[in-house]
Amino acid sequence: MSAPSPFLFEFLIPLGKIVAVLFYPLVMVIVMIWLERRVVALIQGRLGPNRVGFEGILQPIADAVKIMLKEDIVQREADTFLFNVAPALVMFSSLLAFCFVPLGEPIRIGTYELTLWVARSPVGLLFVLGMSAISVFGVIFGGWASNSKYPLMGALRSVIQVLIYEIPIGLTVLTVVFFARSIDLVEIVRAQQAGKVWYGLLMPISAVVFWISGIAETNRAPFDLPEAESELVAGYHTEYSGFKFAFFYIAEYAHMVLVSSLVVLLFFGGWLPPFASVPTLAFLHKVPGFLWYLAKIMFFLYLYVWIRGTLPRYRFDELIKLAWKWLIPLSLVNFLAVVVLKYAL
Amino acid sequence: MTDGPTDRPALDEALAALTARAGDAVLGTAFAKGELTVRLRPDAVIAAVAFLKAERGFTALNDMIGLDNGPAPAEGRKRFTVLYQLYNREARLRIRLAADVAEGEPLASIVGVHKAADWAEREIFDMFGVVFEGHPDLRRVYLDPEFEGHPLRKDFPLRGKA
Amino acid sequence: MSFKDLELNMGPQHPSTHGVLRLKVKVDNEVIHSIEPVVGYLHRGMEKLWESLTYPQIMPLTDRLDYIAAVANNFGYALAVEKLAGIEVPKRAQYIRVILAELMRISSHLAWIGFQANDIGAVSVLLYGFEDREDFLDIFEAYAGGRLTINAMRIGGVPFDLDAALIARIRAALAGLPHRIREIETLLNENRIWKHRTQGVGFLSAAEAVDYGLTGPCLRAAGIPWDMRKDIPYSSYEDFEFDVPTTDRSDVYGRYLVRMQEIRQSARIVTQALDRLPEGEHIAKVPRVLKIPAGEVFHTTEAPKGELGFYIKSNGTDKPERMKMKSPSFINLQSLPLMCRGGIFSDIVGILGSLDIVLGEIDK
Amino acid sequence: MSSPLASPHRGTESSERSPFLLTKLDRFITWAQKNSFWPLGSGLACCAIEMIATAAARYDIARFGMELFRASPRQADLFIVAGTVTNKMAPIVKRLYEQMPDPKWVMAMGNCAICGGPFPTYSVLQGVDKVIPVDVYVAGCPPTPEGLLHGLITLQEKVAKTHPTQVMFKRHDRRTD
Repeated sequence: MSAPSPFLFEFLIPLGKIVAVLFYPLVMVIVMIWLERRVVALIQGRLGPNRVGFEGILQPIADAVKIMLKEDIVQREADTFLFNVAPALVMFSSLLAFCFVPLGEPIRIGTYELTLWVARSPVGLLFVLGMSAISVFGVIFGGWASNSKYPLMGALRSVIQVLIYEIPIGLTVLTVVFFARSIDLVEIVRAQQAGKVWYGLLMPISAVVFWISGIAETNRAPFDLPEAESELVAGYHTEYSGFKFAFFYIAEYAHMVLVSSLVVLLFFGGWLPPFASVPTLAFLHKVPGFLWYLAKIMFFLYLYVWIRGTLPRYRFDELIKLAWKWLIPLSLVNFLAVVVLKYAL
Repeated sequence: MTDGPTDRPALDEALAALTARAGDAVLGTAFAKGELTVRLRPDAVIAAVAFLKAERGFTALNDMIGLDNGPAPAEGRKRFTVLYQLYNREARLRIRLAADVAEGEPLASIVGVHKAADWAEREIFDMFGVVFEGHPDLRRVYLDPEFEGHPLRKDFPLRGKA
Repeated sequence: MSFKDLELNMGPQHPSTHGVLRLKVKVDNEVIHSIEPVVGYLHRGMEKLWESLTYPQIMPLTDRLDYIAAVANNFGYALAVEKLAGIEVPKRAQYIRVILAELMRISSHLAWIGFQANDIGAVSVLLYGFEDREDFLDIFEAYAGGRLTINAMRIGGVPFDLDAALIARIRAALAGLPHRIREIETLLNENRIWKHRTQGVGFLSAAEAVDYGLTGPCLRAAGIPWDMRKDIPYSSYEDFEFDVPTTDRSDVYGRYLVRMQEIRQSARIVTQALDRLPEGEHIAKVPRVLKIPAGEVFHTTEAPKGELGFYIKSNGTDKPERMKMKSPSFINLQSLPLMCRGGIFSDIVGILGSLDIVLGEIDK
Repeated sequence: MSSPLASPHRGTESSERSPFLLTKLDRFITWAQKNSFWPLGSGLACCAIEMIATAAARYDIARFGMELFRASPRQADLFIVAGTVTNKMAPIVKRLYEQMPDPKWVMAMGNCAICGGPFPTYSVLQGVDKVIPVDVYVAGCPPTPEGLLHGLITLQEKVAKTHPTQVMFKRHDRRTD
């Protein structure tokens, strides 16, 4: 095999990765939608979609094709520009964040080193968190631009919810950064490898607070107030139809995948196999890291579904109380404790 | 026919107290199927309901029922009758007050005495067109405000007016 | 658009107004300012229609009043007509009626817990409630052929006798019931979110409750043991031992507790009735064309939603001159604004759910 | 704002001179459409309870991919008119139908929605097809969940016979109904 041309290295591979980063979340979303509908059905003693494809795996595809061919309605009273921008913004920010989410250590193919990330930045974590926070603007724009009351209330709820739950997220991420001495996601995982302990086991409170806040940030049950069906009809996307609604729908699931990825990367060793220090379980290292990574993400996605199938919805004031009375003080104390322990030991 | 025992003496006693209080406003009484009906002058209804509630323990208004006696009511009767079904839970007693009103003749609202009468009066207004004076918000309850006619009147066709 | 005094229209098409109820809600951000129920979107003119039908013909229409507990309406109507016509119902028929009505109460409350939990966001409980309810619908289907609107009573008795197979089936369904209720209670009773959402929400004092004419589980949750089955027993209810569950909470949680207990009490009544089912006819001899001498009667029964009454005025023909239904949901709904005062927007759905309204009964 | 796919199921049920590729595309699109009816979560009366029972564990409408009852008409494909439509409700039913994006389907569930059912009275609309077009009628008072499922499968068969691409490419045919 002759030496590959620079064209391959510098253009085609990055292009391939960009395509992959578009498709990887979408495939995860499709799997997640199917998983959610099947698992919730099983929790509820039903079967769930099982007519199209193997055990209904093609159900999300059928939904997607159908919904993309639906009429696109922009009602007369809407602010057309913002109304159109909002779903794109939500989708764009969710997908963009995936550029900075690494999937594993670089793979060596001959002399070429294939990195499993599209972009790596010393501040990758900040970028991902920032992008994830930007998606709320889409929700706000969508709710406001619809010029309708239920979407407006949904948007208002979303603003307050995200504002509050960003604080515990920031505080818990700080503890991780503090240990890893980096805000580069790859370095954080490597630090867990070097330290031989996952940060989730080292700082369980951080992991739990981050996870709860992550659920709140993705507007999922029991924090699904912005789109609480029994109260606000469909919340901020009540007026959206067809393709644009699909964007909101997909972005929500992509966001869940993103938060799950972050939890895994920050607290559960990313692509590292479990029990790294136990010699008898060394065969676990034979499994590619990417599969470990996927398995862990799937576990957290499953948790999302499980929680949704079990818990009622919070009321607005209790949602705020939960953050201010529990999560924020807890994460503050946790942060101080981590600092003290780190330097005391 | 398994309605519980009717305490006739207690009912009679309540009736006597009501008659003593309302005087000549009591136009007639009837006792049938274990149920006492007292026919009152329309203007005396509110006082009688308040009296029964405050002093005879008839704290619950079960229901208010409108009746249409037809466009040509019998001698001595008027077009509509409004029934007040009262209930004394302590003594397990029911009493029914009846008041006749002619078309367009107002009847005093008892919402001030029993809050439960609010929608019941609106319903009778909706269905029969009986006007309750002093009702805080007398509107149609079931039908559209634009609906013409009052369906439960005997001269209203079942299928509605074309 | 102003954020203060936002006027919201909940319904008539809204996921949690239990049908076609419309609520005009004014909110100040999330706090409720005022709330006004608008009914009539399902007004079918039932009372007018009754005046043109004979007494037996009316029976199936009563199914469609409170369609979640159809038998309760049949029961109330049959008793009122029998009282008016002076028909004596055989003892066996009375027992079978009690069995059917109490099974219906169980099925209605199971559907209710599903709706209530769904409104508060616990979607799974809706599915559990409906799955548990299917057992009882099966019994009705085996008995009278219908699932929902089953026309299970006739004037003078019940259309069919209970045979041994059906009795075994009822017993089997009741045997599985405690486990199913416990399952739901484990999910909800100590659930923090559930308690947050229900405790102290939708409070109504006992005095207000009586003044507003509230009846049924909502009134009993305010601490008043008002139950027509005990107060003025009908259809041999005096033969059975059962408690009237009450709480002093008078909030959504209290109403939930009362209904869950009522399911158990109903099961108790059915078991007793099955054990002591007397021999005899299941329907009295009633003339084919039932003409009832002029008279009027008002009779109430304890339906799952509250005190259900029928006023019938006869004029000697085979059709009633006027028939009025005292619908518990209609009267209970009036207290919604009172229960919602000072509440938060999300509370509306929970409180409305706790009233257990059925639009078919409200709008007639 | 009308989509090129406006009501493909009406007026275009002949397959005359349809190119091979388009037929394949048609089959793909109708496959997606018929397997993913998202019903509008709208219950009017008794039938709504049976509709919910159909979504519950015993009958599980989710097997057909139809459990996503949308609360907002903007995201629904199928309007199951479950119950009595009164004259007071009729304008709202019509509006809900109009708020749904094309392509959309309507099922009249129960005798009331079909023809007024047992209520020939002043306040009841005698059949929902007086205000909105109906694709499938399911009789019963109320229909059993099996009946509703049968109606859905009938609707699936009906959708499978349509040719959405014909409407897409021959725009002048669009409003033949």
